[in-house]
Amino acid sequence: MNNTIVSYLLDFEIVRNMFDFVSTKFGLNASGILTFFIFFIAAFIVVNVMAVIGGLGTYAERKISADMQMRIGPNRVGPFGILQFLADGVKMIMKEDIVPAKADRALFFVAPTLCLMGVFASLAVIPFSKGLTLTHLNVGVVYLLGVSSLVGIGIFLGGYSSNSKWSMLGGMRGASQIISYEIPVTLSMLAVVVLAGGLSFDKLVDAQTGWPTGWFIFHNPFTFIGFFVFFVGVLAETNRAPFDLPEAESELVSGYHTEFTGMRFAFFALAEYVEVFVVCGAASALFLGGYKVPMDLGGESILGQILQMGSFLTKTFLLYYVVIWIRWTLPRLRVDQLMVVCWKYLTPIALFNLVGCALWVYFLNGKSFYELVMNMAVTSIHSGGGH
Amino acid sequence: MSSTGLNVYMPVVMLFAFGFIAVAGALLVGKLVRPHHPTKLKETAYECGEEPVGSAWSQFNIRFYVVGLIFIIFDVESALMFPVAAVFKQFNEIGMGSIALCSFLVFIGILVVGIVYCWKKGDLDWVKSYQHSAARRTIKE
Amino acid sequence: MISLSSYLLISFFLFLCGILVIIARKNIIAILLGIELLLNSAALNFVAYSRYTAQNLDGHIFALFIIVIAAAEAAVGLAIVIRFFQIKESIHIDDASQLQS
Amino acid sequence: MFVKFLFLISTLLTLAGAIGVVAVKNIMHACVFLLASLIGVAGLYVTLGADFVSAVQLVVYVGGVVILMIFAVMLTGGDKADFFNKFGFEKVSAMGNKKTYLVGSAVLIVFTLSVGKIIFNIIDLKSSKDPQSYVSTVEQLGHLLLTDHVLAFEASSVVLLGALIGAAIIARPNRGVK
Repeated sequence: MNNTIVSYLLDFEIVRNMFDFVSTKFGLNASGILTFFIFFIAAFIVVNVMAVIGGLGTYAERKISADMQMRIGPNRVGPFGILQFLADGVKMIMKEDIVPAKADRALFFVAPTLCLMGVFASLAVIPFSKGLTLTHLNVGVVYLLGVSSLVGIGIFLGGYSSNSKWSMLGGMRGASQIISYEIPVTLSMLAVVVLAGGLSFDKLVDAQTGWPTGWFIFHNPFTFIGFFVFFVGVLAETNRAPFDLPEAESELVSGYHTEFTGMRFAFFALAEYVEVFVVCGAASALFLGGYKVPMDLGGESILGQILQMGSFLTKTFLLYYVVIWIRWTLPRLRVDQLMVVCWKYLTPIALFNLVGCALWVYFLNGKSFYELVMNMAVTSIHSGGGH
Repeated sequence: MSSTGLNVYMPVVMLFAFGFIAVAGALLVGKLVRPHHPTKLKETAYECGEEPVGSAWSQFNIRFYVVGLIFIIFDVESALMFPVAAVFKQFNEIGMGSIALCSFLVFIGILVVGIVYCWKKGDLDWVKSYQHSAARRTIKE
Repeated sequence: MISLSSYLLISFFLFLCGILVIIARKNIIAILLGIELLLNSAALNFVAYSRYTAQNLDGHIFALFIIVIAAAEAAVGLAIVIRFFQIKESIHIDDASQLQS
Repeated sequence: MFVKFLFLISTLLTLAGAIGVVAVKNIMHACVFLLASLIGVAGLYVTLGADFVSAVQLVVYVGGVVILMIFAVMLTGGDKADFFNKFGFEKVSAMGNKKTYLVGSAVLIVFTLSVGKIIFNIIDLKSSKDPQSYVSTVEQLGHLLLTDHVLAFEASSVVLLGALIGAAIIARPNRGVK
């Protein structure tokens, strides 16, 4: 039913032998337990790698911003200061944990937990490669939308539970911004789903090709606009500049995490940086060909999987760089402009794209723009030869 | 022997559990190493050095609600559109594309009517235009 | 083995909690929370019957439409609550005793 | 095996959330408990093989309804007196009567027995064979929505349009207050 890392590994003789060995040795049907262990190890690795990527994200942000402002940035801890995030982590865990006297103590714990749970759970469907993904759920895209909306509730509760005016304003703004921008994002995803004919990420990626001509972004004019709508939407959903109104330093001190100290603050920051990775991964899987490599090198073997993973991570980190670049380039929007951009520009454009994609599939049988041009060129050459 | 059935949801449960354990564990471990000297001043909410006046849990403007309201309607509609969109290509291939396209377009059309109504009535504006018009009317009178 | 009756029992319990919230709470928003519980228990019943007795997915369709109705109900209900609060400065259910204000 | 684990954990989440909604005083906490209950119901849908319904439950309830409820709580002012609502037993006229307690405890005993029996049945590890397989429901649901239930599909969009317009009209602030 679904492709998972376990079903991929079971294609190998050695893993099957291991399953058989354990089953015969212990008498009972051990496939469930082995499945559990494989999933557990894989999930553990993914979570830890993501935590490191989130930490490196803070380092990259500081380094790139320093580069753009002709500064040096962190350079003391480790080579080029690359271990800065570990030092930050140690500092965070040594900090005193201050809970405001008037705060709602239960929700003060629940808020960062919800944020982190939502972000981690969305990692389950990120398609690193065809085989080495945790699971390709067959409701992949809808699942991703569902669990990532937990982050919105976490941010709101973070603002609410602090009982501070800055936090409350930031939380309220954050929640309304996140839910508003979910609409254009969802509609852009729907356009891609119409073209690919499936909801799971492996179907969505397999409908594309390795060469850029087969990517969904260049599939037709509607998806080309749709990609930018999607990208702007996810920028706003992850509270990145120019949409960082919930944590606008100049007006709201620090927004919804003003009162959070130590590890609680660290989890909010970690959730934000991992979420940026998640949405960049989703963008590259939906529009930029995901894990597809241009030529078939190895295919199902481990080497081919690692190549696929490299392809996916390259696209994702390029988008990550663009996100950071945008943050240090563009000024922040005003709150009324934010809503106008969402409801009066992005949503109608996304609806138009959706209708356009449906019509494209209906009239042109879902052929990409490149294929149509090539077909026309071939037929014109043939007819030209006839003269 | 393959991982069919519900085992595919195992990582989901695990990742939820990891999210919870990370926060709870780090706070518990941190308890051993971090200082804890609460003072009354430290525990007040930060308001740029001023004494906080009143509670922050006050009444908010209605426009947050209007945004949420339009959002939830759109959210439900797009959630219903997902299965239809997933089989749209399939329907087109077996020659029933016109039926699928018609019902899809009607569905989106009704959705568009809603957004056009809200746009015309000014519900999508953050600074409400009818507040301006009401103010203008009172000035005129 | 998980049987149909276990799902029905959970659904019954959800329904019970929803009814309890509706009859015992005085905050209108809390009553709306109770209604959400009721609708969820009904949808759960539909899906459970669809899996255990019927061989088709009509129960799932029903559950989807129940979710749609629940969202519409929440939107309209909360709009009424907010309007009521603007008029009466209260969200106490006993204050909503007049048809006209 | 995993099905049972998922079922137990979802049941626990659902029931704990529902009890929390009933018992807790603070309305914001009640919203969070409702969130837990709804996530639990989504897990129960998964154990029933209804993957798409479960995902929609997450998207609509977690992302939509709960946020809307929280907004409504904030709109009506967080620190009002009836923000903390008491559990109004005095509203029920039969409360405090001896007969009521008798009937209630009898119902409770029956209820506990049946719950115990079902939990006992579940943790019986021997019969781990599942009779029905789990298949993807998305394509089938799409087919149903476009063939058998196409009228309901379109009607639901009209219902939502009505809800949108109605709620926007009701919630809109007064223009010229007389």
